[in-house]
Amino acid sequence: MSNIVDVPVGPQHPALKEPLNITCYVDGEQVVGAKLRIGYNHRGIEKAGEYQTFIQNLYIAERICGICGIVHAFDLAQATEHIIGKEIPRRADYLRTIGLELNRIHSHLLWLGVAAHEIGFDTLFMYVWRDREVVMDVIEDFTGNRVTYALVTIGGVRRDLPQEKAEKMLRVMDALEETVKKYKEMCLNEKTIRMRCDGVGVLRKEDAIALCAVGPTIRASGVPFDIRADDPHAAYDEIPFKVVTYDTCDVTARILVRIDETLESINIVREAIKKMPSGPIRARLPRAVPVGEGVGRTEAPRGEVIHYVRSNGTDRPFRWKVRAPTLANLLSIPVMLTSKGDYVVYIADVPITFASIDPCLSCTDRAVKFVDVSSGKSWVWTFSQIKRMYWKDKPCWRERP
Amino acid sequence: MEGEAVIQELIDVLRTLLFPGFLFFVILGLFFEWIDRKFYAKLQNRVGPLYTGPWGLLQPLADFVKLMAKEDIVPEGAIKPIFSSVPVFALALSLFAALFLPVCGPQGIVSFPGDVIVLAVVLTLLVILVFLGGLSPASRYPEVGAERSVLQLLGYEIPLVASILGATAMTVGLGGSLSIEGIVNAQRDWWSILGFQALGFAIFLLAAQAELERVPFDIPEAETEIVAGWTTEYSGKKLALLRLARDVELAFLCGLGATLFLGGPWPGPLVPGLGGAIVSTIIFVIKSIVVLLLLTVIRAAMSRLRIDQMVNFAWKYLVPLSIFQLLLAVVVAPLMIHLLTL
Amino acid sequence: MPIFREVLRTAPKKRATLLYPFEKRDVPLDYRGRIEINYDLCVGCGLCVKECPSQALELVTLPDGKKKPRYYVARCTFCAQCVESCPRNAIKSTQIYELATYNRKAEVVEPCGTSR
Amino acid sequence: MTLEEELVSKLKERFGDRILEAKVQRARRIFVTVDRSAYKDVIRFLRNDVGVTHVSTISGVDAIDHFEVIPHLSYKGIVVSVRAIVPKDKPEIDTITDVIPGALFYEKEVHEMFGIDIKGHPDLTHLELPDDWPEGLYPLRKDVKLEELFRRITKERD
Amino acid sequence: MGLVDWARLRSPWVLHFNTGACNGCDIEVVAALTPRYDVERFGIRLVGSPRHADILIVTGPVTKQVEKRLKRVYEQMPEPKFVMAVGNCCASSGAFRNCYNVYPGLDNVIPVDVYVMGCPPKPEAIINGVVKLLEKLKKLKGGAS
Ligand code: SF4
Ligand code: SF4
Ligand code: SF4
Ligand code: SF4
Ligand code: SF4
Ligand code: SF4
Ligand code: SF4
Ligand code: SF4
Repeated sequence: MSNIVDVPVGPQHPALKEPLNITCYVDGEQVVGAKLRIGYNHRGIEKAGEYQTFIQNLYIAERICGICGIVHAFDLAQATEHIIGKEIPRRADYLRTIGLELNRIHSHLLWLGVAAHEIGFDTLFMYVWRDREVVMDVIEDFTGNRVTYALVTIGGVRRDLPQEKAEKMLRVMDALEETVKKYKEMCLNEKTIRMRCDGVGVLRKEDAIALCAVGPTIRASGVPFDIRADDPHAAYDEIPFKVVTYDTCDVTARILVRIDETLESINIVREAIKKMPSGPIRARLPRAVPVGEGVGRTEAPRGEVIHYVRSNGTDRPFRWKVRAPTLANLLSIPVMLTSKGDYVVYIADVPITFASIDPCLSCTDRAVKFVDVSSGKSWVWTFSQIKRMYWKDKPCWRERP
Repeated sequence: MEGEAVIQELIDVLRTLLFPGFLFFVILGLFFEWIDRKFYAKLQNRVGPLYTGPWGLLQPLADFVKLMAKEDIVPEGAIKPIFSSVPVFALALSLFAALFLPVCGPQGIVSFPGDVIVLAVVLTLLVILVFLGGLSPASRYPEVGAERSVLQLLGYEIPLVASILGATAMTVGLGGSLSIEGIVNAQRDWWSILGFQALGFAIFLLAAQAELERVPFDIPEAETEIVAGWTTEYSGKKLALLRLARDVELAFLCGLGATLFLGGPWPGPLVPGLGGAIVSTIIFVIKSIVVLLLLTVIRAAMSRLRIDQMVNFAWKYLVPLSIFQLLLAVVVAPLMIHLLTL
Repeated sequence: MPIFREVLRTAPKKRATLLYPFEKRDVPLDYRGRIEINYDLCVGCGLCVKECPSQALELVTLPDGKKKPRYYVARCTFCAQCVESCPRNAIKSTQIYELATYNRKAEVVEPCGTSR
Repeated sequence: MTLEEELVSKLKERFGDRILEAKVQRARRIFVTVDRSAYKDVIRFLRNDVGVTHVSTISGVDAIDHFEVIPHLSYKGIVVSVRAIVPKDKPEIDTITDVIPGALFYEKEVHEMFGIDIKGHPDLTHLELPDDWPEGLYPLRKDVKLEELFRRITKERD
Repeated sequence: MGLVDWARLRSPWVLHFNTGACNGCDIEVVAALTPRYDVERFGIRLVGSPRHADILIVTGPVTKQVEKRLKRVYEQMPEPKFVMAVGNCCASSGAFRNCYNVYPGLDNVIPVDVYVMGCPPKPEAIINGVVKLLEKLKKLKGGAS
């Protein structure tokens, strides 16, 4: 069989994601370097934003991504409010916080399910998604849709949370806490999961900092970098919560960070409902935004989201810049995939390492290009072929060193 | 005399074609797929097929008929003769294997001393077919799937054969012959699984799961990794036949498990004596379903292993264990029986 | 193997499935479904058209010279911004969410009340 | 003196006139405008002497009469936006990837969207745009109109 | 109704293709498979290979880069095949109308049989769309035979 194979169409799957290409440089069976190519999902939102009003942009921002949609809408609203320079009602802050945290819960559960499906554990996937449905119900009840919230608007929020809905939400949170604890137990004790995740995809603390990783990825490397704590937005300044970090820096750490964060989020939602002041939920702000610029930052489920907005005094932004968290984390992938000293990356570790940053562009095009550093030859493999290759080079009865 | 022979011949042909031969096993295969899907769904808190026939009972049939009627594409560059014949051979082979099973009496339709060995060979041939089926379309995913199935075969082949031989050894130890009939009759009042064969049964279940390429050994078909593995390029009729072959194989392996370890058509230790053909068939099917349900639980409660982990696991645990239990069956058990009967 | 326990525990449980077309869950009263325009209340100010993020509303001039919004359902993002923008409360969100169609171009609500 | 003001005065002290403007917009938001020549020195100073390690993103802006390149740095929860002015007739700027490696993708993005040359950048290929993107078409420049992009990229709209 | 038509209506296998969606519709399509909605009730199975599929579910506005691959997948599917556009950005580019890199609707690239409108549609609505598609199929057959 020849070594050179063309890039496959890639599994068209419940592909929750945008595609991406990785080039790995290998020496024998070790990966010694990696490079990325993204952009198959580029739509041109930033340009469109300059032709639409701020209000319209809120909704397109929400659709940059359906998984952490509210984060983008919130962030755009926040940056715009900074330009206008008016405070918004406190109750709106709390309602936004609830929205953001519900979003985090659903996103982390979703990831857990997808990761389970990834390793062929469909039953766990089914269970997690079944239990996630209750969160979706709460969200639907609160915002009017399961996925796109349309909750945040410039100057506040569009919907209030009446007493009875809040009580229902609290009940759901209590039940969910039990479930999530059960999953944590399961992930800690399930041998196959540990076998495939411990010591894999290590991102050392220094590297995580140098490459500006964000979210659970950097926190799993022991850095307590969490926008909610460092740069409190919404009502995070009044709600105590723990910034979860683990310091084993590997895939297991990333799983545990996400699960613990889910538990933390459940607490935040409870706390926010308890502390929420009464009052108006939005301030009427002018539709035309004064000249100026603003930067909004938010901690999305996958890490820091930043929006930069410039206004020239009309009702449309002059420039609107978005940076989603996955882009920030992608840069760490080549490092996780590079053998260095004692740390050896096998080709078979590539897929799971990649999935561990919770990339929103993972699987549609999961081909990896390899370049042999000694001969300069290059070829393309799918993730599956990698696994086969791995087997060939390592006789099965020998344990991995 | 002459007439009787003709009638006998006719009955044999009917037995082969209808009951308990081909038609019976095709229906049983479809039925087992339904049970498998339903129970799998149940374990996942779902309902599974529901609207096709009562409780979705006809779902596998609908799938089959639909695929038969669909356009059948032969991909460019495929080695056509092999690509097209693999599904037919796969179905023929699994049906052939099924003829050995003692469905309505202690004897299968085909039965001769040493038929157990033939069965083991047929099981291996089926995997070779997978290999050919995967290589012929000259496409990458199937290729990988095909290679994986052979790698996997290396892992579970020995345990599978060893567990079959273990069950056989009992009969040999008791003075029987190397045949299915002997094995079945040896379990007249005492099922193998209740004796020294419990371990053998467990090994058989795992190996059967691997032979059927189901979780945790669905590596050759790993959907998230290589689309649909070696079947990726098959469509229409050929896919229908392949799936049917899989179903028959499933029914066959469950039946084999029931035969070797659960006493086949014998009603059980407490109720001596063999019922009529119908009663035997019912008992046989029920026992097979028990095996099937166990296989389904395994499928639901495990994650897929990586190919290296699978082979590793097979060689480190399955192979030694299966040899150990074979020794147990060949040496220790007859000894004990000998001592007891002394 | 904690999952083994979980699987066996799940087996006797009642299904979590909702038999959808035959059983339906209640949709929240304030669900953001397809919108409904009350053309009697509408004064044709065009605010909704201006703020619709997906150009699902378009101002058309009726034969009598009045301006009213036309609604393209297949473009709508169901954000209910128009409900909020309308100064006359002429637009409402409904609970209708089962919106499948064979021809998206036919899913247009004309101001005179007929559908094209 | 708040942390924000302290940072601004530190910068002013160190760079004097080369800081064109520095203001604290609100809590945890600082905007600093620098001359293009001082851009890299400011970043290096922030990295080595102040201890800023994280760059959140780099925004490019086409401000009609000039371009702006604005890295948003993060320091103890404060966002420091350093604005470098880039004239239109010579659109180029130094890379900062050797100071903060995390800026790699963001500089690529600025390059492909605005056509600003990043001097010293290790790999100026496309980040988001497809490989067959028309040469010299920089979608976020103000003189590139949306209608033109539609015409050149996708077909007519209905 | 013949046996074949009966089978066809009861065994729709689907292939899911993301053409640049915001993931909102994708998670709803996946959610339709999970215990709460469990579309396996209808005999629906999610398959990975275009060769096995009867229905292509497309989500998202069709971006320029994805066009070629989408066409290829469509061509690989055996007849009879159907296309279902899920979400309004797939039907008409929805919120992305002003984005330069997307087509204004899936029907500019491949023929579409049924549109499920929503942004995103609830999983129930997606099931409803499938039911509608099956109805169309039934009628088609009725007219032909
Ligand atoms: S990464 Fe895996 S689980 Fe996710 S969509 Fe792709 S194949 Fe499915
Ligand atoms: S956010 Fe960035 S990647 Fe996404 S469409 Fe806009 S410009 Fe492209
Ligand atoms: S990081 Fe992922 S989830 Fe968040 S906006 Fe981007 S694609 Fe969506
Ligand atoms: S709901 Fe939103 S998208 Fe739909 S018509 Fe109203 S404003 Fe436009
Ligand atoms: S905003 Fe209300 S009154 Fe004005 S055009 Fe729209 S529907 Fe009519
Ligand atoms: S009073 Fe209301 S309806 Fe009348 S012009 Fe003012 S906003 Fe419009
Ligand atoms: S259908 Fe209605 S909107 Fe269209 S032209 Fe006739 S009256 Fe006017
Ligand atoms: S229809 Fe809406 S939710 Fe669905 S992919 Fe498009 S923008 Fe996202």
